Amino acid sequence: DPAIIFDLGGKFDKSFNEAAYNGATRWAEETGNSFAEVELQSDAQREQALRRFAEAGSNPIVMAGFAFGNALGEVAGDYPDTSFVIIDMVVDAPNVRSVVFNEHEGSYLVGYMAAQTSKTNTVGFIGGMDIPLIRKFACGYAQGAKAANPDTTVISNMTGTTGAAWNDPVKGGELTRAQISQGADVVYAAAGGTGIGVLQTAADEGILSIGVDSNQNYLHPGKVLTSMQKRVDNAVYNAMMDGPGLETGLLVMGLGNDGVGYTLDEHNEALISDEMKATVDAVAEKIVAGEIEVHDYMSDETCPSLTF
Amino acid sequence: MEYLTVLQILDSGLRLATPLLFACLAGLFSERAGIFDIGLEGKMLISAFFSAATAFSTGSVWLGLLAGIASSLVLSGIHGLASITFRGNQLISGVAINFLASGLTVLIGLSWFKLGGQTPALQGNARFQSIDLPLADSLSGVPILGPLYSEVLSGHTFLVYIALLCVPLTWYILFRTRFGLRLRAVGENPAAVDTAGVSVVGLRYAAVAICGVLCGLAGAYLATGLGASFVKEMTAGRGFIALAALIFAKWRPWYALYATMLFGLLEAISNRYPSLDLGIVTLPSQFMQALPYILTVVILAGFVGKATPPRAGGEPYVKER
Amino acid sequence: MQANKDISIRVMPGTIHGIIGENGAGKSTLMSILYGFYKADKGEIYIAGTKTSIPDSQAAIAAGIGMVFQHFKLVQNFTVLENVILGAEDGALLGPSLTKARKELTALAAEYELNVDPDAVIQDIGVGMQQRVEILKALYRQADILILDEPTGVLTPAEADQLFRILHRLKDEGKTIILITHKLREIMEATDTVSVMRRGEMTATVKTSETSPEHLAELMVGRKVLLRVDKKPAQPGEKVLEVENLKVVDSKGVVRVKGISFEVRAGEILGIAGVAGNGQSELLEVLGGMRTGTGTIRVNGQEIDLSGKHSDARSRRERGIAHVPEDRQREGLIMDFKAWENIAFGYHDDVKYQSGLLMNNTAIRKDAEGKIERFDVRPANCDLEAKSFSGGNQQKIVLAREIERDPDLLLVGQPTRGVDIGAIEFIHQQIVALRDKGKAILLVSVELEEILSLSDRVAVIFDGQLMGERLPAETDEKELGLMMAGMTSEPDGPVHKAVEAQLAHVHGKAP
Amino acid sequence: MEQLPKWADLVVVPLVGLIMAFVLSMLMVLVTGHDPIQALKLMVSGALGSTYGWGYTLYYATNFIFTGLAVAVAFHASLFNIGGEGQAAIGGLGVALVCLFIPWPHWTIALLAASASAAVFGALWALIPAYLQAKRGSHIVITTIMFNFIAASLLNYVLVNQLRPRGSMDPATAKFPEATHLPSLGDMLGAVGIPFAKGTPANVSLFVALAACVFVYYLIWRTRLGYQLRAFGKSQPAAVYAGINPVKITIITMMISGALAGLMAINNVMGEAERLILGSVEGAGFIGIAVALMGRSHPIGILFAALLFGALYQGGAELGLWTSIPRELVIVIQALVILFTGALDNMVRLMVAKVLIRPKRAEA
Ligand SMILES: Nc1ncnc2c1ncn2[C@@H]1O[C@H](COP(=O)(O)OP(=O)(O)OP(=O)(O)O)[C@@H](O)[C@H]1O
Ligand SMILES: Nc1ncnc2c1ncn2[C@@H]1O[C@H](COP(=O)(O)OP(=O)(O)OP(=O)(O)O)[C@@H](O)[C@H]1O
Ligand SMILES: [Mg+2]
Ligand SMILES: [Mg+2]
Repeated sequence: DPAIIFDLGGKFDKSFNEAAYNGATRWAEETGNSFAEVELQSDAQREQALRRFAEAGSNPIVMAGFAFGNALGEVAGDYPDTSFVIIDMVVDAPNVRSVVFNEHEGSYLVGYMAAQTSKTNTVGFIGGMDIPLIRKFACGYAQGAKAANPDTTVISNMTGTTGAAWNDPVKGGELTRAQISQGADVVYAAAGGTGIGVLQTAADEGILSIGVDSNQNYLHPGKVLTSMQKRVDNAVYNAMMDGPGLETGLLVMGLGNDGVGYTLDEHNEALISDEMKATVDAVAEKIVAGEIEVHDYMSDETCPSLTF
Repeated sequence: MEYLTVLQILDSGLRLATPLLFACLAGLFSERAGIFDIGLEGKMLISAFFSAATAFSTGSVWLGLLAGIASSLVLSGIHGLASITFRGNQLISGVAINFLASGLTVLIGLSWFKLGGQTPALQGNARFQSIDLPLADSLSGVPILGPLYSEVLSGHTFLVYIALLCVPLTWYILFRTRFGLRLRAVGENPAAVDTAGVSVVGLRYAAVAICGVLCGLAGAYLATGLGASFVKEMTAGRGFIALAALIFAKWRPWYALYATMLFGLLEAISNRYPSLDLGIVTLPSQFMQALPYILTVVILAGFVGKATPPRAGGEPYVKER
Repeated sequence: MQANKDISIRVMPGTIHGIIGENGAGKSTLMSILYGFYKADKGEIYIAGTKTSIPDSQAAIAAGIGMVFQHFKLVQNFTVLENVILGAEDGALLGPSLTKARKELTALAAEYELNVDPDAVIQDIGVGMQQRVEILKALYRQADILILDEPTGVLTPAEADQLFRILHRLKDEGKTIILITHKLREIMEATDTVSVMRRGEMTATVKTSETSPEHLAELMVGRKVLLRVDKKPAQPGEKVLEVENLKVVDSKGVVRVKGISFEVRAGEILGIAGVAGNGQSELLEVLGGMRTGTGTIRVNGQEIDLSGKHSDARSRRERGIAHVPEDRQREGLIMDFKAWENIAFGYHDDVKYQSGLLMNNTAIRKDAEGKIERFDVRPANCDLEAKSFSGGNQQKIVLAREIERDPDLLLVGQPTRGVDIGAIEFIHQQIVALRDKGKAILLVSVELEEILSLSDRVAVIFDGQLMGERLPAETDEKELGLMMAGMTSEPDGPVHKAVEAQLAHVHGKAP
Repeated sequence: MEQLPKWADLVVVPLVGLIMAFVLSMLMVLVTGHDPIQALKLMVSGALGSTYGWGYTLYYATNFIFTGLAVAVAFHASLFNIGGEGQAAIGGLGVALVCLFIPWPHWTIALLAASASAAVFGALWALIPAYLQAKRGSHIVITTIMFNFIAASLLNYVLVNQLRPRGSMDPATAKFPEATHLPSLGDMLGAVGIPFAKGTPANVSLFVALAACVFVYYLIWRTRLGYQLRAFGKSQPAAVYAGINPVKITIITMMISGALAGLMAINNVMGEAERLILGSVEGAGFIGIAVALMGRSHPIGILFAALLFGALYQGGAELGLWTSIPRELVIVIQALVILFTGALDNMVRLMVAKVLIRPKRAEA
């Protein structure tokens, strides 16, 4: 049986881990099989969980989060017959599949849409903590927004510096209000549980918000412009489907292979005109074709369109 | 800085200060009666959960509020049992209560809503709506004060006004009523109360219960006033900040208002200026996020003298000759 | 253990009934039971002939019993008025209660000469005033039976006189008073009957008029007690302590000591008399290194620092100054430390208590055992915590520690406060013995009797200044009492009124 | 209240409290629809039933010993150090700097240097609150809470902007060089022929923690400093009377406390993660408060309390691995253990006294 290890945020974090969980349950429902799972409480448990599952015969073992990189690096060699799948990080080992997402591309798209929708030419970004991954989101978003309308101002906030930063909807809401008072009328949240507060406040205050990771459009129908979906669920689902002998190596999931993208469903269709959809889809195609180059913050750790 | 920006920051500061104010006054009642309480955080958290859960299930934010208060009171009861009846260590009891709330909220949330410990989002009557104060619109034209009234004071939820009312009320109860006199006395010298023929235990339980009610209000405000659902650990350390504010305020009601407002304002300012470009250097966001805490230390060291806690605080009462 | 064993006591209405006994005899315990503060395991209480059960203080108050505890039960940061009404308020709101109490207080004050400022905060007023508040509390609750546990322990003679005047007046009103005290003089002067307790038992009850102090002392301690200090005339030697123009300002900016000068020679005891709060505590604290001051102080001819790094208590000890502080429980001892640990307290730097990096606990314990034995501390158990000794024995621990250091100068504050006569005798003997070894002793006490009997010279301090010096043989309590109130000549009218007025005057100047 | 014999007070009372906490916890397991007996077995055997379990239990315990001692030392001087969290985090920074930028020939020397650095960094982080308390009377509880937040921000900045290797996603330093890797308990015991599970994080720091216990014992009860510190904690006026400088004692005590908290970093940062990550302290600073209080501020008590919490952590991890019991249940169990062995201990004592003393009376 496969196993999945969730990061410290827990499997119900309303975004990243939850997407992974959804992928796994979808697999379980479709195949009727079961999987082992664990939510970590401590950093020391990363290696522990990997080893315990490997020793118990779980295969493949999927782990959600860049923080597993080190632990997996240590462990992978000890269990050559077990396949590992790590998401959001590259680990170079023969029995590891590394799945990374082009979050910047997806963020570029939703940034583009945000700027198109904005009447005030001001859009906001609210991140959980100031870490490279979140900068990657923010940077793509800002670039997209400026591409749609060079006059756009992008306001960016980080929630905090402790673990509480990912679970503070109240602060998320207050940051949203602060951005609204500075003119923002579309805000994009990449902040886990804090994002709940961002989306809520945006809906309350009559502006639009953009969800992240999972499709969060349903949370406030008609008030969430779209969600930057990161198909972690697909990555997990595919890995489990592929089973023990899965293909290893680097797997980049971007716009081209539906790894990232914006969401359009019954909850937000009224917000996105056909014209807008056409423009955005065209932009997406250009990105895939390489005509538009979206700057990846991680490539050189700079962000031309936003200062942190 | 423009006046409007100032107003917006004040407005945000007031919202952020409200839960701190409730919790700070809660701590004030408890500690004035001689019972230290580092479990404010836990009581807020459990109330946040039960108020959101009940409001969602019943569709009534008022029932939610009651449930939040009731749950906070249960934890208060445990604290009272440990620290009053069984004369245990008040700090340990507080620590235990924080853990208990942190675990129980998610555990119960998981089994009730299957949403990973969160509650579903509250809508309509299941949450507090903002209230426009009378004449807010017509007065907004008055220069300076008008906008202050309509932008900052008006347009908050019911609980914000309750919190503000709690300040004079607390002052009145403490300094103008028999109960307040006895409560302050029991935190200073329980033996004096005991020999005067008044029950020390009864008074302390009453204080702890009031603390529970106020923490309940704080939690309910977080989940049903400011936010619209419960998210695990959503108190995010506010109970500890309230405790700091309490010491800052030297255990006095009006100062509690000022101290919590200061915390609220500092946070609002750092929200508004995620990173500050000073021309020569740009202060990084981490610095701006730490700024409220740094300033607190500076203010504390520079302007607030020594704070003397209630003399009998933290010590269980044992009769002695 | 049993604190009270099969005690029967009968107190007649309209009398003052004294109770005496050694420290730990069970006096306070008995009275606490009467006041419903403790429960007796068995026994019955009759008030005015009817059996009354007193499960708690509420019941005691209802039965007309009022109690002034040895350690006052006042809320330090409350006003007098607030303390008086606490627990006896009339309604849920304070306002009316306060107004009523203010009126009542004025009436009581007029009736019994119990003047206090109703708006003064307890921590700002002297102990004498605090005691009046305690009495007022009882009267406000309309007590018919008033129990006072060691009420004069901390009072000055003038204050004590005033208290007894009040008590007599109350007695004349028909109230019943139970008075616990260690001072036989008070028993003789104030009471109608007296009961003696020993080790939890009531050993005797006698009419005061039919007994004598010596007899009572013997009943109490079980042996003959020397009630007077037996000492030879002093043989003053070199100047050990010279104080010139010493000024002390407290943390609130109030000048407590206003430029005083005096000297103490080897082999003599200088007693400083004065009403508490007139600067004598600050004087001792500066000399003991607990406070800073300005002026010049020489010890054995060498000047000592009054501020800065070398003005702390450690430096003082290095200069041969030992200090028995006024408040043994707050300062002189760590109440939670074992007796042996307390023996090293203040001298913990002593090389003979060290072995390498660590403290040599065996050495300290051995040292402590010797001291405790020589000073007859009871129980002679080094491993008991200081708090489980009685006041008298706690004081013996402090004295043992300080006197056995053989200091050049011993500072002693209130050496026998709250201590029973057996222990007083012993403590006085030890102080005189040190003097006879040629050491200088500075004694501060509010107890005039003690000052007069111990000192070789007496100085009176008033309002931070020395009013003058007298030889004990050439003065009396009356003269000293006047000087303590800042007066040099006999006033017109009643003395106590003039004293009170004078003190109030000073109090107004330096709150 | 009746006086219990010492052995009953030290052994029976905590044990009964523990049992009560577990009975309640297992009731909760039952209510949430799981098998309590299996859960209990899993927890106990997972934590203590194998050297593998011990390897983790001892690792967590090591953390808690350090933070528990830190809180305890301050407690003896009547100072409430809530800042263990921040001091341990900054201690981690000290370890990281030493390990990353100085080439060490051997782990022993690296450990010494890292310990010193961790202690110094932790002590310095406690210095400002201590100074403000001593000189300005600023309440140490507030300042240490504030310094926890400030430490988090500082660390966030340093890790994201300064120490993170270029191109790395993880807000963490690079891995420390091989020469600084500490031998694990498994390696060490293996070398002397005792079989012990490999790959568990307990490492040589455990012995440093044990040494710290001994150090604290001697410091508090056998040295002059400890004597002064305890006297100061019991009565400040008396301390002044005895010539003990309150400012000096406050600052020194808090620095020792901070140093002990900082030392924790050699276990989690140097011993386990072998790099500094964000949020590496994981609440151990707060657990330290509970550990110190439950251990009655005595090193031996702290040792046992730390072991208990270590076992709870590891037992909880096993629950998470092999059952679908939510991890929050472990938090509830911790809460109940703290409640019954720490706060309601008098209630338990009363119950034990009823059972132990009544029959004795009947005999007499
Ligand atoms: N609740 C109690 N538990 C244990 N021992 C007690 C208790 N109450 C009183 N005792 C003991 O009873 C004895 C009497 O104490 P009490 O305070 O009544 O003495 P006292 O006569 O008032 O002494 P003093 O003159 O010092 O005031 C003491 O030895 C004390 O140890
Ligand atoms: N908590 C206690 N438990 C048991 N015995 C006590 C306790 N406190 C005091 N005692 C005992 O009670 C007796 C009297 O104590 P008390 O405090 O009244 O002493 P004291 O001589 O009046 O001293 P002081 O004047 O300083 O109060 C002593 O024998 C002491 O050992
Ligand atoms: Mg007594
Ligand atoms: Mg007594």
